Amino acid sequence: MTTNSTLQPELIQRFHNVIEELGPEQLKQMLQDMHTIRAFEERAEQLYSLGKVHGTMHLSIGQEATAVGAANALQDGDYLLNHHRGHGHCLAWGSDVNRMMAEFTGKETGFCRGRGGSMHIADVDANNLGANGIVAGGVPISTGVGLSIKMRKTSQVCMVIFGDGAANEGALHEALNMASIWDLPVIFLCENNQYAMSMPMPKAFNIEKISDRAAGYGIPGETVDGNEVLAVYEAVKKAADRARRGEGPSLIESVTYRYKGHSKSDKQAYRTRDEVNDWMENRDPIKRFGALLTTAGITSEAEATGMRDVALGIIDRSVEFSDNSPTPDVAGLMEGVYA
Amino acid sequence: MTTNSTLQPELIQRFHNVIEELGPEQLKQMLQDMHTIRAFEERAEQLYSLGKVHGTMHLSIGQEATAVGAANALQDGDYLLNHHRGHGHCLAWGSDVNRMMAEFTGKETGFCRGRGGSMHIADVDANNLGANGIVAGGVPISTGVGLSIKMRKTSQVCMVIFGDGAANEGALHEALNMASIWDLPVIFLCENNQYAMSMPMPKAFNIEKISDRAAGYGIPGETVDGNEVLAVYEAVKKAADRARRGEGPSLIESVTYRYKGHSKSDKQAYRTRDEVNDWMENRDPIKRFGALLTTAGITSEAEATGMRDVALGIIDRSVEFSDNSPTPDVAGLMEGVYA
Amino acid sequence: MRELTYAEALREGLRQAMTADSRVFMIGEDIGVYGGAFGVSAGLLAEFGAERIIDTPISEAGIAGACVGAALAGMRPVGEIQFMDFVTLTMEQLVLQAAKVRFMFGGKASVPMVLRMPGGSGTGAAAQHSESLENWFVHVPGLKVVMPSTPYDAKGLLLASIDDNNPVIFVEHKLLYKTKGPVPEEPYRIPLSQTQVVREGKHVTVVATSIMVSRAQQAADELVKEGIELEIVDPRTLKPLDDAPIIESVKKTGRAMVVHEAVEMGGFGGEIVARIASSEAFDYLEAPIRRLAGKDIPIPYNRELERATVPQVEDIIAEARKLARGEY
Amino acid sequence: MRELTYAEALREGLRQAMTADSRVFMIGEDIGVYGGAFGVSAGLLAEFGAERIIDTPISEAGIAGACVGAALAGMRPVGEIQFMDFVTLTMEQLVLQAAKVRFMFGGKASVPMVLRMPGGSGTGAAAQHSESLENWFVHVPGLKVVMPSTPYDAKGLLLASIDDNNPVIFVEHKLLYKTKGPVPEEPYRIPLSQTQVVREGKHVTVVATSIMVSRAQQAADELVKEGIELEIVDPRTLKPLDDAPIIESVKKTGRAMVVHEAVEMGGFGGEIVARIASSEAFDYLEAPIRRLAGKDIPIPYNRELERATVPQVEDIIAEARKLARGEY
Ligand SMILES: Cc1ncc(C[n+]2csc(CCOP(=O)(O)OP(=O)(O)O)c2C)c(N)n1
Ligand SMILES: Cc1ncc(C[n+]2csc(CCOP(=O)(O)OP(=O)(O)O)c2C)c(N)n1
Ligand SMILES: [Mg+2]
Ligand SMILES: [Mg+2]
Repeated sequence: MTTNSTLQPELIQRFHNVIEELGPEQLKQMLQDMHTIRAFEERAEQLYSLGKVHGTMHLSIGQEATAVGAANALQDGDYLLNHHRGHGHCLAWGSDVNRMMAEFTGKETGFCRGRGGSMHIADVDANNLGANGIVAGGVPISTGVGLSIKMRKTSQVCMVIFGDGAANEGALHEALNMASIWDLPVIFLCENNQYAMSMPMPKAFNIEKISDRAAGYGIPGETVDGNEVLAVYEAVKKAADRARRGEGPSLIESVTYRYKGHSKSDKQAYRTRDEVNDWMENRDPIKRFGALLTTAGITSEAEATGMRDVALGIIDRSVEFSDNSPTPDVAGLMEGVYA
Repeated sequence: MTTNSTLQPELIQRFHNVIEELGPEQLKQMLQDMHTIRAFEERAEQLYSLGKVHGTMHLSIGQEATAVGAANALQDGDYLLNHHRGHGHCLAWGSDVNRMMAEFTGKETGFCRGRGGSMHIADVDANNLGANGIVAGGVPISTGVGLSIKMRKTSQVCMVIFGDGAANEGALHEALNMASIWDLPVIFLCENNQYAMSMPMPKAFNIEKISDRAAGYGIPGETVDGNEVLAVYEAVKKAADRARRGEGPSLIESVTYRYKGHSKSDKQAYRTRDEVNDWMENRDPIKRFGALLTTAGITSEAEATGMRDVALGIIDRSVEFSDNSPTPDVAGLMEGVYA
Repeated sequence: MRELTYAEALREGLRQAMTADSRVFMIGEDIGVYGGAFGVSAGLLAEFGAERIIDTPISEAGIAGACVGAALAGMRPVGEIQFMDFVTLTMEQLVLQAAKVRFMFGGKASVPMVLRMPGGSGTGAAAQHSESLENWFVHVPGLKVVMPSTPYDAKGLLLASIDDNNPVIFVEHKLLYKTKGPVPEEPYRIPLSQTQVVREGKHVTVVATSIMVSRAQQAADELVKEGIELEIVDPRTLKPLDDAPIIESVKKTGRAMVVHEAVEMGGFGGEIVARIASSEAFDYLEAPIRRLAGKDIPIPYNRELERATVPQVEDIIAEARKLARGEY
Repeated sequence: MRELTYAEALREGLRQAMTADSRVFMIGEDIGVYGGAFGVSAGLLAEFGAERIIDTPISEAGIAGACVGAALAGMRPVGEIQFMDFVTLTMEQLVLQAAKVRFMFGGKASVPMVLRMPGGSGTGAAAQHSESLENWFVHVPGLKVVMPSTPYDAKGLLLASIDDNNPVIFVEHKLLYKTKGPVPEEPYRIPLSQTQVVREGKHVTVVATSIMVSRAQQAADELVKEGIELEIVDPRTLKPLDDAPIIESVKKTGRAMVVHEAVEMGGFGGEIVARIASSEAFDYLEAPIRRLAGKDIPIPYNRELERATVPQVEDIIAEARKLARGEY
């Protein structure tokens, strides 16, 4: 659980198969995506403090490995449902960053024509069925998507991402059970970042691992280090393979940490600065994965560092795109309610 | 799992402590109550077919041991919340059979002045907070009752009884978790009668024992033979003791069987007559407990058989009471909505 | 024409929709071997198999979510909520998800689902099995709300609802299931949002929904003997509402009342009154607009109390008579 | 008099209620160390401890159930739902349990609970965090519905709600939390179901709720310059509704409009219109009764779209002017 480079050879050993499977190009792209996500979030925060953004936002800085590891384990045609802290999932899914930024800033060129905003970015054409402002709101929907897949007899899977807090919503229980009894191809990915707003996970649960709930539904449950992108990849890949074989859903808990407050207006009285610093310094997923790829000789250090600049460039252009985009016309206000 | 009398000595041995604890008077009363419940249900069905009852009803014939075992494990001042198939729980709780019958038949003298009916019989003065027409409807309420007990610092406990079907409602999940993290004195008693309306338990669950769900909340879970009244007593007593010690909730699954259809209009196409007959003949809780008490020398056979007549007399009188009771006056229709 | 019960008409509609389109399926509690609590899906399991007549655990939010997700991913689910009361457990999925997804995603997704549910009192099922909550859904942008009052409408509106690309809340009535009426055999659609004048008359406009349509007819049969003619208007689709025929009717009669079973306060009747009171019909009004609806109490168990809680034929007669005679 | 914000007034009310009665406690998400999403309970944890300021997991049905159960067993819970939208997850417990228990048990139990929740749009929180669902609750017998529009009313109505022996849905407004107004220090109660005429005027009666009361005031300030005087009436408690002052006002002005933020269709405005249209004020009406309310769409994210979705001061001015000038 550190970025100490003496550990890297061990990790390379452990993830040997996975590294082979993904190949250098995809591995590099994954690191790049992690950088891009972080850059997006940082810019989002900046735009917010400049007053360019109305509403709220939930930043996933520190959690990039979960988004990237999970998305890379799936295929074209698979489905994604995610949650309020969802920018990273959406970017990792490959959705256009320009249209994301435009949505975040409420522009007509945004994925949702500026109607959705940060909490509702969706890329329906890519089977990304959207972030959700309701904690666990996407979870019951995922069983329906799984049911559709089963009835249509395709080899798709549906991944639904939710937080530790979401795991105590009743909807989760119903969805896990239904997916289990019908062997639906759903991957329930719980991104446990240790807090639900101000609620520390140990106060909200009387168990140590959220994945322990899986047994109550007769499905596999696994807890992985959510700051280790390859660990997340591996677990999600296994769950996806299982789902594609028709063997049903899995519950994966990815343990990670958010560096920023819950949303724009969080004084963070519920945790210490030291705790945050510890995670930032010793377990940062980007540093770790960068170190792994360089140690493994897949990137040079320069290349790895350069990715940060690439990311910033991508984000600059997305802001430019959004700045140049029209705001929605009030005349179209009533559009798009009914199909 | 049979009434075969050769098994009785073994059972007596096994429940030796419990038999001691309860003493002959209470044991006899328990058998009497089981008879009374059955007689109540038989009469309810008869009244229904005579057209004397409007609405629906859910009979618990075959499940008497759960009601009686559970109620006897608790004390005055404890709370009960139960469900639609609740006549037995209410009678076992000691609530007045006359007022129950009057409620069932919609009379002003009924527990709820004829406003509630079969699915809503409550005896608020005795902390019996009522049956519930909503599957799992009483479950979240039980955590609130538990919270009140904890805040008032009394040694009461709250028992909530629900069916196997109720175990798949999201509300249950939320309630179990809340009761667990706060160590509330709640006993979650799942009366698994193998079917939720037409849904056989194995089709609705991908686990064998509903009590296996307890582990996901870090609380004890136990499955008992719900047709063995002393087994139910023992488990509920243990849970109550634990709750009174401030150690929190328990989940108990009591496995039993309903002889009658789900409600008035059930063709029972989802099960075989043989299956029903097997339970009736080989595992009947009243026969079993009667045999146990006679084998143990606590009742004579004559006394045990006589209880049936006592029960019929009690029920006759309750019908007489209800027949002689006034129907609610329409002039009072708007009463009792607000306090 | 051949007569069917309301339940049979619904079943025939379901059968025809499922036969015509493999994306249509049913999901709900006890809809398979049991045939549904009110028998609507009886026999469909044998015909279509357990893959398309899906019995669920008792998980209403899960059922609603399954419909939303399946609809988003290419299917056309028809969910059943066993009693309308239990829809209270699904409000998040219906209101915050199904109804909003399309708009929230800038018009890029659609949720073609139908959620059927029986409302209403009259069977002695008491307070938790007798709700009439349709106006909650009327209040939610993105949903459609359909409420058939006859077997003919039941089938035609159900087929149109299944064809619709939006989430449709389809409210049936327990007491109507066994009522009979003419129903064509072939599939037919009654366009959603088409209010119908079901009886012409010149003295009082009665806007009635669901079971109140037939009660209003009975009232009209009586009143005609006194020379009072009711014009009965059935919106059939409550949202979106086709209010033109209502306004027209009131312009003709000059007197209007709304009758529904749901609780009066905060109910759909207010919407109808408001539409009339802000329309050009206002100038034609010769009397106050009246509502006749459920009393502001939970539905009681006792039969007489239950009956007294919601409008009966005699109540409609009394109210319409007063209105016609200028007693307001 | 001393001025407090709406949030501070609520907090003071909570503090006084908890100090006076050990049965009163708070339960909800992030109400402890975080102080609540809108800061209403800031500091109360330090004052009353974690036993009485109870942070919950994200389990809204569980929160509602905990309130119902605690209320049935001798306590007086004040629950908080972080955004009104999430109340969709609690409808079963509120509507089928809290509201019905007393009647269903023949008047033998009571459920003295308050459930606070912020409604409304205006913060850019989009479709799933901006609901105005009060009329759902108005439609439910057994519930009371309170909606304060000023800091003064917020404190007085909250204390009265906590005193009340029935389940009270207490609807706050996000945009009001920071608004200031005079609030007495000592505890005081504003009786539930007491409609208030908050501004006298002779030309048009404006029935407004929550944030629309201050918008109507601003509109009135403008219109008075044109010689148009609005009479503004704030029901404050929507259920049970004290409609006499509304009827009286309309008898005086002869013209009426209702303004609320919630979606117009199926909304509370219909109830008000219906009350007027069936009352003795009907004969005094010189113009149709108008509603001005939220558009029939989910709340959009974009700021301008969001603003255009619900009534603003200029919309009230335009509508009231037309009404006063007889342009309907
Ligand atoms: C049903 C519901 N309840 C509460 C909220 C308010 N809320 C938004 S995010 C959040 C915390 C969620 O925690 P978690 O699921 O762990 O996700 P995280 O924010 O940590 O990523 C809360 C309470 C909500 N949006 N929906
Ligand atoms: C929320 C809800 N969903 C569905 C129903 C209809 N219903 C009543 S009882 C029942 C079956 C309940 O099964 P179980 O919990 O096992 O109890 P049992 O009837 O077997 O005693 C159903 C589906 C209901 N009353 N409430
Ligand atoms: Mg979290
Ligand atoms: Mg059962």
